[in-house]
Amino acid sequence: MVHAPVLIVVTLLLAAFIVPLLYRKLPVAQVVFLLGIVISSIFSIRMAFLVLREGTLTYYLGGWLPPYGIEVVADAFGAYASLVLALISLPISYFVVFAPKEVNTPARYMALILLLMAAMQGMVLAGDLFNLFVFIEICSLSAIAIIAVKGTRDSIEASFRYLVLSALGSGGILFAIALIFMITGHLNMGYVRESLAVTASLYPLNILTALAFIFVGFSVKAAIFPLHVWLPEAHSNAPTASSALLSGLVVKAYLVAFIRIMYMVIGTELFVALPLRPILLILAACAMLVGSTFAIVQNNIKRMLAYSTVAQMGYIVLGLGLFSQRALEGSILHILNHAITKSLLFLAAGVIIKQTGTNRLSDLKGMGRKMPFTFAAFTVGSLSMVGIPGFAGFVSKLYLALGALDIGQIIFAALILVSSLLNATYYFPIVVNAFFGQTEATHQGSDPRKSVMAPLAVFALAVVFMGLFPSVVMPLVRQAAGLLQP
Amino acid sequence: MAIIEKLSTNLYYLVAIILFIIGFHTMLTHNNLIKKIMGMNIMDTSLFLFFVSIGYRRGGIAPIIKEGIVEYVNPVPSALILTGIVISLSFTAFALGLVILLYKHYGTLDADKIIAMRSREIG
Amino acid sequence: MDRFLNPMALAVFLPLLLAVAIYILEQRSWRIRNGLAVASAGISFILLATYLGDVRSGAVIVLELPNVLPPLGLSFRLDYLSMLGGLVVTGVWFLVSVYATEYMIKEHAKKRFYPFLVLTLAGAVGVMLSADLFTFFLFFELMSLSAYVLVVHEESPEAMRAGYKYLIMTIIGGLALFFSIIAVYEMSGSVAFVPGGYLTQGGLLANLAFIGFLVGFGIKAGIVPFHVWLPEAHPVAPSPASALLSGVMLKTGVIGLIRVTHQVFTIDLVRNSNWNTVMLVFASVTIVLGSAVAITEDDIKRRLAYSSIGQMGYILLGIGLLQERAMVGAIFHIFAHAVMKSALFLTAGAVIYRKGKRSVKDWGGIGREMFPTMVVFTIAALSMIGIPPLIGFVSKWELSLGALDNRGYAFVGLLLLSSLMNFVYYFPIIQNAFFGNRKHGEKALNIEAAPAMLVPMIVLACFIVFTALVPGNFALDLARKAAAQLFLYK
Amino acid sequence: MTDMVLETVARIIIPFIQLFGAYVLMHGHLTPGGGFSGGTIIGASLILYSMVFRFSPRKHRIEHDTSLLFEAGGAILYILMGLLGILFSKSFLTNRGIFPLGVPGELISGGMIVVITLGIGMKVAGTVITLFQELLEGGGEHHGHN
Amino acid sequence: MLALINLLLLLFLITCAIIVARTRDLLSAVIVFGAYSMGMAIIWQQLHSPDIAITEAAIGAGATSLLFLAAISRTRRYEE
Repeated sequence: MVHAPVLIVVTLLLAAFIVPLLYRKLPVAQVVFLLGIVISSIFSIRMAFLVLREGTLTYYLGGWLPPYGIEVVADAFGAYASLVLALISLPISYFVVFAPKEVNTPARYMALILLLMAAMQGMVLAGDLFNLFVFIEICSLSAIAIIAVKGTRDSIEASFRYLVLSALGSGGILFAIALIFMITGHLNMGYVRESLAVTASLYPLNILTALAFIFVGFSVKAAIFPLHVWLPEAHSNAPTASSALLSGLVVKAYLVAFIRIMYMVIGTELFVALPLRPILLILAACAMLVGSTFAIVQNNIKRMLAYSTVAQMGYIVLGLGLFSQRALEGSILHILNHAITKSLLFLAAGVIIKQTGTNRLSDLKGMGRKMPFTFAAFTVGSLSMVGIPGFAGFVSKLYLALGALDIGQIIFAALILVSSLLNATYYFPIVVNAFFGQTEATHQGSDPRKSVMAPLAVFALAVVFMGLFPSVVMPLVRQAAGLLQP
Repeated sequence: MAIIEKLSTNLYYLVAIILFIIGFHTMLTHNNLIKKIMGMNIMDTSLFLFFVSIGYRRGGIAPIIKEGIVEYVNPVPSALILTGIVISLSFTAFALGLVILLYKHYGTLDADKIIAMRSREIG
Repeated sequence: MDRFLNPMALAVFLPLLLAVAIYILEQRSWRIRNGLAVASAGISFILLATYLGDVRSGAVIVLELPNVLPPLGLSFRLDYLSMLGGLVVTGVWFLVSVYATEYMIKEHAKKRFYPFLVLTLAGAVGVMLSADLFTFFLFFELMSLSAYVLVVHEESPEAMRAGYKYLIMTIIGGLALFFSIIAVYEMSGSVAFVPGGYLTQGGLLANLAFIGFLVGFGIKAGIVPFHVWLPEAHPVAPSPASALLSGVMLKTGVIGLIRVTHQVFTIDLVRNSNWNTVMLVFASVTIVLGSAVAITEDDIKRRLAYSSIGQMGYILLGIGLLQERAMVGAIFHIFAHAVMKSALFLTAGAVIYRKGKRSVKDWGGIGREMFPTMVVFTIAALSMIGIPPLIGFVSKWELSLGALDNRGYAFVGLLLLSSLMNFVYYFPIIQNAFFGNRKHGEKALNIEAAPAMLVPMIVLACFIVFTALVPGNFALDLARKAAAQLFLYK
Repeated sequence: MTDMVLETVARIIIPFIQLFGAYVLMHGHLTPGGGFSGGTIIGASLILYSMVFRFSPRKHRIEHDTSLLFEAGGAILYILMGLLGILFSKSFLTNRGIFPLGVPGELISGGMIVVITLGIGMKVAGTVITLFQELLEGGGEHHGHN
Repeated sequence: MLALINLLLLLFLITCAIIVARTRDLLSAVIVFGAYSMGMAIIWQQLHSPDIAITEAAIGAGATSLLFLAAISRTRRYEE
């Protein structure tokens, strides 16, 4: 029996409970923190290889078989998501330890991050709705907490708003789970799926209601278009590492859970029978346009990045709505690519804000000459966001656009282009103004020390690497997309 | 008549949904932040009630080992509710912590006033 | 690993590596930097030239890297067209780099200029040698975006404005190309350049794809009405960069159009869908408008930029005629215009460098003060006008013959009209330079350009004069063979 | 200010509450209840204690470190018990073959469920106390996860 | 008989919930909320879910109310 799927979560949890005990000995706590993330990541990577080689891994907690026992399922999709989480969390946790502190209670902050990571890993690996729900809730709570931990007034306000909406979302999801349980009598995903195949036609209204609640619940959590209202405030007022985690990973972990329920529990047949795909497509289109448009008018760098996240989530949802093999591959690949890119951008933005003391885009003119490496990293991220070939973002856009054409939706391929252009109109002026032009820099600032720059450099290299050699992850992505599309 | 019959058999569901609506409404429309949290609690408990009543319909006997009983109801949903209760406590506690901090910063618990103060500062 | 150690792969990837090397080494010494910058183009040129014999005898050298960026992958190929393109790019680049080492002494931010100069070279070489649309696109974007740094080098407000326009147009062009490429891939499952083309089916997607190509390549090539960035961006860049932008980078756009119309779409499809008519219309408008506006411009670099637009119209005309003879003219003009326009920009740069005079009205008497420079200018300008036996004449001759074969008498008229307009805006400059007078109260200053600037100009002038005279003219030979290959599968 | 009545009542009632809490906790595998409820009851009794005696001269509150230790210790205990399964080359959280299962219906039965329940109880009691004290005094952020 | 008790309990729940939502005195709201939780626990007991019921009694009625009280003591009792 391969223990990796459960050990990923357990290692993180164990570290999460040890770290707060060590709040008086911060260096030790930091070591434990990093150890937890690293060990869990090693398990995650190992699991990805195993899944690629041997197919889906299942793990029964305590040896109890479903439907009573708790099941952990690492299929290609889960393993891929887990791998993304692990790989992105490594540089971010390094940043948490070595970057200048933004929070007063670092041990608690690290414990929260560990808890968040554990919850996200659990969310993508859970094999039954019960554990899925529990991990969703833990994830929500710790995600809210790592915003509020900054302690500023704005961050508390943002996290309270997030909390209220998140609780509504949780309520919706729980209600949907109850409805599904009502129809099927099971919470284990495999059993639910089997049972639904038979019973769905008997209780169409219940299924419809459940779908609606799942949709709304996860829309809130994953910031899918009309319910993204909490995101800009929450992501822009969090500490730097939190912003990177939230924008890079958390919304995607929810989306992965959403995809799993929609495509692998409710089942593709039902999903296709209902007019959900057009809805997803329209929402995605709105997200891409509205998110980008709002991003253009922002003057706060982190808020701009947050609106850009809304737009980018639109890309992922677009692929889900298009539902051709290549579009799904694009979506799944974009989960990774956007995670890398947005983490890079948020870390760079955090460093910029820390070094210059301003978060206004209009104050950053000419700063590229004073902080060349930070802004170079930001430039790499921008190029990836706009979709310049050779950078990560391009590859997923390529797949999405091909996927759109596969099913004859030229309009959505064109939409990707328009959205790319919009991206360019808000990312490039920052880069251009930072490096070129005769305006003198109005603020002080310089590149931080090397240990702070290291995660940025890693992410920047990863963006370029993923832009040139996506074939590294493509086998897993292809398998995952194949799972979604029977 | 048929409606009433249907209602009486589904009484728990009906009450659960009424409570859900009350909670949801309180949470969304009430200005007082603590009230919002109470609404959240009512919403959560209503969902648990919904869940429990489903389990009641299907099962009939608590999953405790006794002589002579071979079949037990599925323990997973009750574990779910148990965890759900604890999670809702955590949410409540955390939200209250945030409320206290907000009160310290703004001196009010009124959501509209807080928004008004913020927009005045920004604008 | 073996695949990377053949000269062709080195020609493509060496500039990329050298750009990084320059960035690292320039902290040490500016000599190493300048040396490497010149060497990168020179080495590429020599590496490509080693294949010249093979290619002329009909060999096709291929390099494929399918693991990079699936599902499309990278691939490179040396055929007649890419040989000609590659040699033009690297040769002109080498000369301009030599020129730049002297010219840039006065400029600021040299540490930024050289790495990006070499990076742009890497893009341009990759574009010329690519064997499929996707590779083409990848290097095209690399070239366009690195060229942005060259465009805004001065960082004056005008430069920033022009640069912004350039950037946005580049991105729009890139997106249009992106769309067309995925459309092609969707229709055929391949994006390779195959002699004779492979897309035979018309329809909405094919039409959109062609529009995308026309927009994307048209923006780069400065075809009216996509030219708006060109007259802004070329003048504000430092003169070596202007020479490269006008002389080399514009050509990548038309090379792309040639490849697309002949090696992706079949000629029949182009003809049946009337896309050639569209191209001819654009070409005519471009020729007339470019030349006409050039007459009204006073700033020498702006005048040259508009002249470039007009000249690109010739090439588009040659493509649009869909006729082998005309294609020979178009391909040869790629070479000819690269040499002529680089020479013109370099001479203009030399004058601006020495005298600081951008307005052609102030050029009175310069021919006497900077005699060799102005001789080069004169030769290049005469070639532009189309005086035999200079190379400008050769391409016009071939184009006209091609047009006549198609009974396109109007186009011959157009070419003559354009020549006349060229005469109108070049001749007064020459006349004024040699026979005009200095402005009142200005002292004569007989400073010739430094040797590092003068030698490249003279080399270019030699090309202009002697290419057409030497028997077995390699450029014309390559152009003929390339055109023959393109029309082989008619 | 101290209140005689309150203190006396509390003195009498708190041990009973705690006993009940312990009962609920330890019989989690036999009767309704278990870690969550038992832990909450014990935690509530300690809150009652600290509320009633907050003005008395003696030490009136549970130290933050103590409750933190309980909180984290409980969870760690739980996880270690789970890891035991892997150590014995079975699956995580397995309950077979590590501790004697005992006779169903007796207190010492159910293998390591008792230990796990104890862990949960510790965790919950600690958390409830921490939450309450922080709400009253710190008003800060806490990770209210159980 | 049992059904009647259940019906009354359900009515009680709804009433409590409405009171919680309507009253402007937060302290009374908390107390009513405690009663609501207790009622809920009893209903769950009636629905043969004793372990959930006991948990709700301890956590919903006990701990949650305590936390609300603590929060109110730190802020204000009446709504504005």
